[in-house]
Amino acid sequence: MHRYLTDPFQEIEEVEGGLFKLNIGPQHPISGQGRFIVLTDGELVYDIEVDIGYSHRGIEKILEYKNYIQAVVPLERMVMLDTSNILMGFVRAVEELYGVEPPPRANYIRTIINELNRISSHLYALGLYAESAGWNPAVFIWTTVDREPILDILEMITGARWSHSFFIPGGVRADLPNGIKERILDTMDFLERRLEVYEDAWIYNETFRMRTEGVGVLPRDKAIEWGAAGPSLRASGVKYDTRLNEPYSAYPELDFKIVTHTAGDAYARGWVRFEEIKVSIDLVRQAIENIPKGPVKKALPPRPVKQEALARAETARGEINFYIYTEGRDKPYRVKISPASFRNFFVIEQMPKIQEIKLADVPPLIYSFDPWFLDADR
Amino acid sequence: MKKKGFISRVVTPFVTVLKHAAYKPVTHKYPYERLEGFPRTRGRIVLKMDECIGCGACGYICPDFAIMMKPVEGKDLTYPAIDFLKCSFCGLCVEICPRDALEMQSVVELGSSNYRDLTYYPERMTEPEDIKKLLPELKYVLTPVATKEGMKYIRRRV
Amino acid sequence: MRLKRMDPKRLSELLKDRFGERITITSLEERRLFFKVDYEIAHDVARFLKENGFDMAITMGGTDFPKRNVIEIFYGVWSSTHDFVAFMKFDISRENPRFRTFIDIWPAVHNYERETWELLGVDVEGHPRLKLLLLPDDWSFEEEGYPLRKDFDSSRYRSPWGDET
Amino acid sequence: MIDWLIEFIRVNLDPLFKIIIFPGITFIMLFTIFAVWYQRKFLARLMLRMGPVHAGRVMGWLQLIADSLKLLTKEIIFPAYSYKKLFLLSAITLPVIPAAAIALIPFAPGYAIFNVKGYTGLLFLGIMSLYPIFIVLMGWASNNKFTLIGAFRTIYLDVAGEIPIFLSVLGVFIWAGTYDLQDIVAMQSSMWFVIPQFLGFIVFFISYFAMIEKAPMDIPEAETELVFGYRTEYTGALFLDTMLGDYINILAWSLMMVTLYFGGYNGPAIFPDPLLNGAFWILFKLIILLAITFTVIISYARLRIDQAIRLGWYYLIPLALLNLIITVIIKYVVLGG
Repeated sequence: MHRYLTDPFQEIEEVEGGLFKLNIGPQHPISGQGRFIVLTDGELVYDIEVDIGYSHRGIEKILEYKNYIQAVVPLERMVMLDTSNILMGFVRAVEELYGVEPPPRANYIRTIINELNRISSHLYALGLYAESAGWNPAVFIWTTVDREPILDILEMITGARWSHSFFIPGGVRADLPNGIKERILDTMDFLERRLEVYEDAWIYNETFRMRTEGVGVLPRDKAIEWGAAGPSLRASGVKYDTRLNEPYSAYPELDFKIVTHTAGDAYARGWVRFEEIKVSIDLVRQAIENIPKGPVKKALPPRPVKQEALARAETARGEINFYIYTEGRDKPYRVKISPASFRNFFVIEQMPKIQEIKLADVPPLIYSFDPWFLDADR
Repeated sequence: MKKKGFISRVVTPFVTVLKHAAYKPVTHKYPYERLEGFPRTRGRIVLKMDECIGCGACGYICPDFAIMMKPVEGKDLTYPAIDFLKCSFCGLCVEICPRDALEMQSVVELGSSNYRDLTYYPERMTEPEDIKKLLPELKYVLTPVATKEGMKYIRRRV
Repeated sequence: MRLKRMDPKRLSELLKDRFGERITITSLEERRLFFKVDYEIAHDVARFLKENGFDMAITMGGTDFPKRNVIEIFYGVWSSTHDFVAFMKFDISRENPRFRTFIDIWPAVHNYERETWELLGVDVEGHPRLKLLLLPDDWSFEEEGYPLRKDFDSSRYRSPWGDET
Repeated sequence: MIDWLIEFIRVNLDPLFKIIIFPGITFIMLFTIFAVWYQRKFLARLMLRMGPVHAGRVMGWLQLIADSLKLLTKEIIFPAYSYKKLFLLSAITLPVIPAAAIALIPFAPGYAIFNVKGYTGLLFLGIMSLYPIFIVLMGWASNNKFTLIGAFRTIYLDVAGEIPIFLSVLGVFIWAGTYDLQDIVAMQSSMWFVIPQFLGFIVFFISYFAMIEKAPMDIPEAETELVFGYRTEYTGALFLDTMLGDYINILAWSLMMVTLYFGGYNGPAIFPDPLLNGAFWILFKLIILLAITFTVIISYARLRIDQAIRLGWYYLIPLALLNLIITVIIKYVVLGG
């Protein structure tokens, strides 16, 4: 026998039963550092293990040393695509602690920025999702290009394309600049036309549906039991969106409905995300038309009125919640962040237990949850 | 969900993709072309030394511990020195300054082969950054997409 | 089994009826119910919550209180029927921090309990996979300690770039 | 002067010219480089990008030369416990196979490297069917999980794509009544075979993507799950070699498609010289065909391997057989032989 076949130190790592352990990652399997260990016999997948923590920065610990305004900056580094939605949860928790309600104009500005962030994040996520189904990067580059006008608007309002650091407890840092309204409306029209192009090229593309329909079906009861978050939960038929179920900012005054899908497969998750872009475009239009006049920030009182608060907000990847415990100082005593991706990674790990998954299905399955390692690592 | 016919599910994607060949590329050749910033764009921080009262509020608020107050020869006060390696351009120092002595330029092209050069001492903080020096090959400055001209460009593209 | 929709106040009454003095309601809000229980009955309370429709665990963690010499463990559970959050807390001793896992009641807390184990040094009994999750693989609890404890020395982990300013 | 030179070369150095210049090694190499550059530029435009711009000033035409030089200067790494001889030899042999097949393609009346009459069409298919074997050897010799799975997938894909493509070519052979490629091209001077053999052409075109292993059938190298498939472990010059094999494979199959269905070198006489005229038309058709191929590459998602096999066996083979039946009926019953 050739040495190749007998050498005990050969490279191919076999575990019991002649299975392979394939590593997907840890260098940028999606965006950020993390690893999926896939147990396979060639094409059939028996187990997926998610190895997170490659970019754990200890944000929960860092926040214990920062006051509530400084905390905004490190906190945003959790998800660079979706910074203001992440911040929204924290800002809400602090406002609840101090018993402050932001002025109505600030609420509307927050809503506009949140929704623009959601659109840009969903566009990016959908581009990655298309690429995961084996697309050459055409769609990904289109979505990245079409995200650019949104980032420009955000830069005009906040001063940065992302990591805006724009929300502070008690309001926002600045008012809207002049002439922003027409630009936002123009960009929304532009995006709506581009979404039609995506529908033609991609959402209803036969090959894309072949690859994603029936992959990773997550039934409704399992989605709740395993704690799926955001579009992944809604694609399984759970009518839950923090924006409506726990209204915050200007959402209770705006008219919109939750996008749900009953199939619960990878295609449904992508489709929910795609339809949510349309809802967000509508929300931005409503908010910019109905924005009230007035101040945009309010000072916090010197002492918090409560000792603990749990605030939830809907990020692009799903619900984030902040539990803040304070002992009355200007710094929190303990901040517990439960991001959406952390929950979705657990769901991904469970998927091979209820469904037969092939190796080629693994990337679409993972990307359809739109998990973000930096989000889960904190 | 809309139902579409087999032909439009298979042939339409091909036609839609092919249409994009007629659109103009959006790439900017960066070292030769550069996007202009907006009035609010956060970038390099410039110090107005006459205005500064040396209160140290900027150093207190900085979430990245990037600002430290340093003495300057021939002056009684201490002035902020910024380590741009740590700075995250959040702009909190500019906002908190009681005398508006700090302001931000829309230049973020800071770089050096030695990380010590990125610590700007008060004397250097007062000189605004010159884009011509940072990018000697720069030929055009482009307007960003969200301006009026940019929106026209987008309309043409759709 | 169809459950009747209830609000946090109704749940607090139910809990009071069932567990009496061993449960303390700390805060009652429009969509929140914060309450504290003894560790001995925590699993019973959790099972009671699950039976009453609190099916989705949305957060779990712990807080270190060196002054009181306890570690407080908390579970936040959302209900798809009642649409509000019940927030259960219980204390465990700081010298010998251990509690039994809640995975059998809410599977979604799997990773949260792993995280609490490594970051707070709480031993979760009966957890199937107590493996390092967020911390680096070469992390040593003896030398470096548990990051979220209050006596953790975080000044050891400063920027490697030195401090020019 | 030029005429005289061409005449002189044609008369005196004919076989050598064919092998070394056109359509031999030089042409194949240059066209491969052009095809990669063309793909990058064309796909970039579809993605609203520019593609290479810097190297060579004008549209980045030197980019591929620069890339090749860079790859040539890199170290060749043999993976630990790999079967080194096979690792090296299979990669080196890979581009030779499709290049050998190109020798059978006529570029002008009576002008092919291997200028024989007879079973050239069958010979082409026979040579091309060797190609996947070397891919499997490459994947196996690398001793790596990803390459091994990539190699297995190549076998599956070969089963899915090769039978339909051979059956569709058989339709052309029956319609033309000959296996000879030169005769087939000559018969298309009045009508391209894509019209009578439309069904067969559809089958050929879809299976073509399985044979060149490009999206939507780039299953063996599936970037998202199998780093780079069977060529994951290849570096430097050997990587360049495998890429060369890949693009020569595309060239060979595209030339075959042009030859069988689009009339090969046939076209209105622009140049007086038949060789120049034939080469012009065949390249013109090839460039348009490549543009369509590249657009298809980015229009569709990659199929799963079981879906590709289902496509091949449930749809393409019955379609190809139907095409055969129709061809036989039309040729021998309707037209009476």
